[in-house]
Amino acid sequence: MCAKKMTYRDALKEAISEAMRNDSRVFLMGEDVARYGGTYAVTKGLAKEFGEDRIRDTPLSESAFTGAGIGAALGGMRPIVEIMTVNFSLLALDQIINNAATIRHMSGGQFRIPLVIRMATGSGKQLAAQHSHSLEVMYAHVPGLKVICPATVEDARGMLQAALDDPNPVIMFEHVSLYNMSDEIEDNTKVDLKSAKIRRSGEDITLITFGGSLHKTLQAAEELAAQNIDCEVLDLRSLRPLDHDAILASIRKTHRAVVIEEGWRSFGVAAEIMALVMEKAFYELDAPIARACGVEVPIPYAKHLEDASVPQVPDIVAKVQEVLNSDV
Amino acid sequence: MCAKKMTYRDALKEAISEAMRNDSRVFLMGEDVARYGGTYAVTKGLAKEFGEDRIRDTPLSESAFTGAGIGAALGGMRPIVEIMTVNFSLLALDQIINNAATIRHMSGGQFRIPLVIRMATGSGKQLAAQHSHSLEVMYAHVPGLKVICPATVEDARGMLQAALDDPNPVIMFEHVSLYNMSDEIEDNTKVDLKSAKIRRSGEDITLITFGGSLHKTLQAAEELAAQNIDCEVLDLRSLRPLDHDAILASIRKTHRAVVIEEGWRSFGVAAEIMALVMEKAFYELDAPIARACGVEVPIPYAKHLEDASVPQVPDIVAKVQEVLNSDV
Amino acid sequence: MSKDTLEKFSQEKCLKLFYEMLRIRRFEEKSAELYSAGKIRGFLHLYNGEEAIAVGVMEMLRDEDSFIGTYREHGHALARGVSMKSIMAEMYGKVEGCSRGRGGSMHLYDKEKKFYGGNAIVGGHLPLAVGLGLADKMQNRDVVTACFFGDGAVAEGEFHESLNLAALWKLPVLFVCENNFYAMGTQISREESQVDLCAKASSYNVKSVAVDGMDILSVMEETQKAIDYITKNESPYFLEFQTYRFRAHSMFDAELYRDKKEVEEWKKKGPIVRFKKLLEEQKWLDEAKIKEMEKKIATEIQASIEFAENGHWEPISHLTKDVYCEEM
Amino acid sequence: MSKDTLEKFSQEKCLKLFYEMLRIRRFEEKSAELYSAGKIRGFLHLYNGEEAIAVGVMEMLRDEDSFIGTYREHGHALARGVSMKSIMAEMYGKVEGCSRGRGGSMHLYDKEKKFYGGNAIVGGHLPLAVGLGLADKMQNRDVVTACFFGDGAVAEGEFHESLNLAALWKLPVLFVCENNFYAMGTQISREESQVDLCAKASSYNVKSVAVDGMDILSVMEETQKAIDYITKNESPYFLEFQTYRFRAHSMFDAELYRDKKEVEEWKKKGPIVRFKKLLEEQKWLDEAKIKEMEKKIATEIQASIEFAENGHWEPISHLTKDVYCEEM
Ligand SMILES: Cc1ncc(C[n+]2csc(CCOP(=O)(O)OP(=O)(O)O)c2C)c(N)n1
Ligand SMILES: Cc1ncc(C[n+]2csc(CCOP(=O)(O)OP(=O)(O)O)c2C)c(N)n1
Ligand SMILES: [Mg+2]
Ligand SMILES: [Mg+2]
Repeated sequence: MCAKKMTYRDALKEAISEAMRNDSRVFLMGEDVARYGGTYAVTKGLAKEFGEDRIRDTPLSESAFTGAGIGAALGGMRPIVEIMTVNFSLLALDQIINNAATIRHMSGGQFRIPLVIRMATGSGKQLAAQHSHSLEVMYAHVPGLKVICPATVEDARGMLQAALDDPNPVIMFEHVSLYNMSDEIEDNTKVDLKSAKIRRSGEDITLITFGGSLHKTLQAAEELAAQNIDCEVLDLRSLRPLDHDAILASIRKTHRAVVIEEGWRSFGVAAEIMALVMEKAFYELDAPIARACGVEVPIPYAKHLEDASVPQVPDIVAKVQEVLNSDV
Repeated sequence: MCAKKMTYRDALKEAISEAMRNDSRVFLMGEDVARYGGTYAVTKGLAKEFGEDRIRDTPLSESAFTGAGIGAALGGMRPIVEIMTVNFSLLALDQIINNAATIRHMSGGQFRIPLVIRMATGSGKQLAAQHSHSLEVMYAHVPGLKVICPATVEDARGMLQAALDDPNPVIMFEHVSLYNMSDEIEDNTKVDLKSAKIRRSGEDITLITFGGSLHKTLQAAEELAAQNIDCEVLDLRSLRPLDHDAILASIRKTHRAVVIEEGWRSFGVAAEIMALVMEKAFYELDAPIARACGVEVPIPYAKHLEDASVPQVPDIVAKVQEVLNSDV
Repeated sequence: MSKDTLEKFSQEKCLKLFYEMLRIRRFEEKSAELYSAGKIRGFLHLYNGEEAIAVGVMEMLRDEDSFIGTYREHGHALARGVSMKSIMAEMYGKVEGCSRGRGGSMHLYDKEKKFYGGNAIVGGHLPLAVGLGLADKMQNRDVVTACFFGDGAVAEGEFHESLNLAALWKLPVLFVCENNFYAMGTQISREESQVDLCAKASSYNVKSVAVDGMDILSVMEETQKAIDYITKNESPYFLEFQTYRFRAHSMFDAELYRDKKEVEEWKKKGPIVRFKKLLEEQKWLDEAKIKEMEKKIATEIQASIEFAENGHWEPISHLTKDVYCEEM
Repeated sequence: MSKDTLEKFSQEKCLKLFYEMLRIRRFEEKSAELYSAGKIRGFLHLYNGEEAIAVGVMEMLRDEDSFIGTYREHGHALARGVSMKSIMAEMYGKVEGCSRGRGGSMHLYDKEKKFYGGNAIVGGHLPLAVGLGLADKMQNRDVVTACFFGDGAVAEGEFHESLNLAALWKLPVLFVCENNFYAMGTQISREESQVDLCAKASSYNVKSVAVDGMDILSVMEETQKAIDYITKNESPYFLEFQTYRFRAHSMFDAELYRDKKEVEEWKKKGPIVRFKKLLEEQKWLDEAKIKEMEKKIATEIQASIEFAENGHWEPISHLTKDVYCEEM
């Protein structure tokens, strides 16, 4: 095995190009993926290798090209659809929920829809309320879909590979803050689409998060370590299916938790984690689980307001301290 | 004060026609609301009184006519938009989330959007996976919207009246099983858009629900009463804002709860209630809160499978017994 | 409908076409009865009056061609050769149904017959047809995908996006608009600012032609031309078949929006009476032959009912089977 | 651009028009500088090359007329008379901005000026324009709503739905397509199967005309005709202004998709150089006058920068203000 350093962006690109080389049924389409090189440059250069048939620029018509991805999957292809950001994916939500997620079951299992839909998510670039939201939870709610949020370079490649090997529609969220992140990764690492992963082992409290918030959470854990608070950091990686076992195992170990996410607080991802733990490990808790989530506001442009809209390292630190102080 | 008996459908109609008589800015638009008489006959006859300008049939274009409702509200009207069912509302979700919910905040408070969007929701009519879902939670997640689910005849009229008096976009869900329900209601009852209501007072456990599930829950409470289990039934009525005080007050009284809803279990409404209680009243609980929710499946056509997809009276009864037996 | 055209086809072929139309008509009539008897539930949309389209188009499609349609799709399924038994069982909600009882009347599917479903989101299947066409094109298969939809669907954004995509990418998709002049209770002139639907299709540079959809011979001729054109030019094609639905939109429709006289006028132009007259003039058909056909059809329908009656309910334990596809 | 047309306008008016275009150009150039200096953040879409459209259309609109546009809207705001200071402050994210710093470059709003915003979901504001027109029509106001959008938006379903609605309901909406031949990196011929956008608009029975958008005199003439037509016929109108964006799509765009030569060719046809030449030939304009203008503009821009620099950050405690509207 040999390791190499690459960015999150390049890890995605590697997974895509590898799959395209190995399987002629794989192709990618979306707005400005070919000639422009991809809004976040993930597909830059790929049209040159694979041609504009397989790296296919689409018109601005999210509903139709996402639906065409579903149709192409029904027709035996293995499409990757790139939607620029989750905000625009609302235009395609009818296709994703009413078609991609239902056709297999509704037809009595006759069809399969091996489709990967990739989209950017999250805030941090001062793009304001129509470009900055984190709507992962809406997708996580829907049976028939798989929903993944790779947060590391290794997972960007590995989870996209696994998604391309999966016979179901997989929605993949790429937090905009991650594309430039780089890391050394091994060749031939395999990731599945259902296992959460402990990113830092600890004894005092579990910090549960995913996607763009992982790195802030790890940083908070570092700061807390300096205060002799030993955090375990659990990266969910997949929201659907949700890795119940991993969550419960960590709770049984630390007996306390904070959930961190960028999405709006009410009816968000954190609520499900808290509900799950209440159902399955209530008596293991030494304190109520707390959540550090997005403020319930359309994310504003101004930097200080944008920053205040989503949990930052000090917010996470403060929440952890609060939970530890609330111990009975 | 004088009481009269009417159906949920007629209660809605009364609220609409009253508002239209009192305020020339109120109008209603949607598919087949005028000549056809409304898919669920709510607007039947109204075009005759108010004309087809104010009871306005629209083409099949959910996104544009919902957006036109937002625009008309910006332009000083007080539109009611009827979307046949929540399933089709996905086509309009971009307008609702990216425009209706954001414009006021994003413009620094310059504009108001006094708009009511009504839609049918829920299962029970064997309409299968593209017509039966309960997606209320997706709307409840979004700041900038108000989300209401009247479950009684009185609330159908009163909450619609209150919604029409509200300067914000209000999404109103009408469960398909309720339209034919009839009840005696007083004149001039006032309802707000933020208070939950105790539908049955009890000591042993709180059953928290809303919309179409209220009546099943009340029935379960009756059955449980026969077993000497005294249930309090709390009807949330509004999902956004969520009446934290009412929920917590009831928990402080009974110390146990089950949440009942038709929507899919994971990342659903129940999870938020459980998270809230964990945060605010953890030490009040004598047992973990349980949830009886929709099974995670696109709802099938066959009656027995459809029935099995959403919580029924026996499921609620069983959940309550389970919670009571799990007491420490 | 002229004798000249008739002579292009053999007597045998013509009798078969007549038989197929009659078979659909009788099947629909029986379905209505069974609905009233409570055997079929949910939404039921009948095809009476429009039979020439399904029969004519299916006659010209080749086995390798795919098709996809709406909730008003019994006729298409029957004409394609989906077994009547499996359709009836589906409407009964039995596991022997062509969608295992999960879809019901609106969601017939048959992978073997390349039938990608009855879809119940108006316009929602057009992107799927584009995707099926894309898959065929990318895999160099000589296949046409026929996509059936109503006049109402033309107003939806997905029509616009799909026609543009199909034309832009030169995909082998046959768009078949069944223009019965009403979308539920909305007459086409109250739905479309431009009622010439071919003018609409032309604005995407899609070749289009309006055809008398009550004349099965024209339906076949024009379909053949369309398939030839698609195959030769690798381009989509738009067929507008003008027709009329003789019955209410669904079993819930009181038909307040149209005149009984209008319906009666159209019935005189019905596809079955007109073809019958022509065949009788040609001395290819007589009462005895019709009687024989009626008998055969009645027997088949009866057998399908027995099959459905004797069918089984899917065990509730299988409810969540096929939400996901387990193996690749 | 001819002398004949020129003579319909006074020298004073023409110099004002020239001044306005120059003012926008200089403002955009400065914005680019400020972006590089990190003063402006997020997405910044410049209007260089397209100035004749905003200036020409705004010149013809009356004070009571409304307008709405895209993220590329600085020019429209300036031409309408939104204060440059408040625009600059907005891009700085200051509370003195026209959207209190919450919108940034993409979301300028000004209720006083009847400016319903910069919208950043491509096509998403067309339904709003329809609704504004509907409100005006229903309230018998003699108002036109101008809706600006790009060629890319034409591919979105909301274009289709909105044009149909506006035409069907005969609404006073002026659809202004700023066809700069590119949607980000996608050339119009790779976005639209029919590149004649007027043919598209006509397919809704909307009167439409294509205009040289680099010729401010034509822009004004055709806009006046359009407004007259809308007012007289109570019908929408579609203006396609052919233009070109001289700069990259946004500050992130490496312009891989077009030739530098193409850009240079278009620059020669720019609205400012051409009008300058004409005015000089007419002896209405000379270098001295231009110098004077430049000075005045520079002073205004400088003042706007100072205003923005001296502006304030909205207190974080106000973050959630105006998510909802409190009073009616
Ligand atoms: C997106 C969506 N909106 C509304 C409906 C409700 N609906 C079902 S059929 C129908 C009319 C469709 O008319 P048309 O396309 O002409 O088909 P037809 O029924 O006449 O065959 C409507 C409004 C729906 N199923 N989907
Ligand atoms: C629904 C949606 N999809 C994609 C985008 C990303 N995007 C922003 S501008 C743009 C190009 C729009 O081109 P056009 O409409 O021609 O306007 P122009 O930028 O040329 O003025 C794209 C793809 C978006 N903002 N909204
Ligand atoms: Mg129709
Ligand atoms: Mg453009």
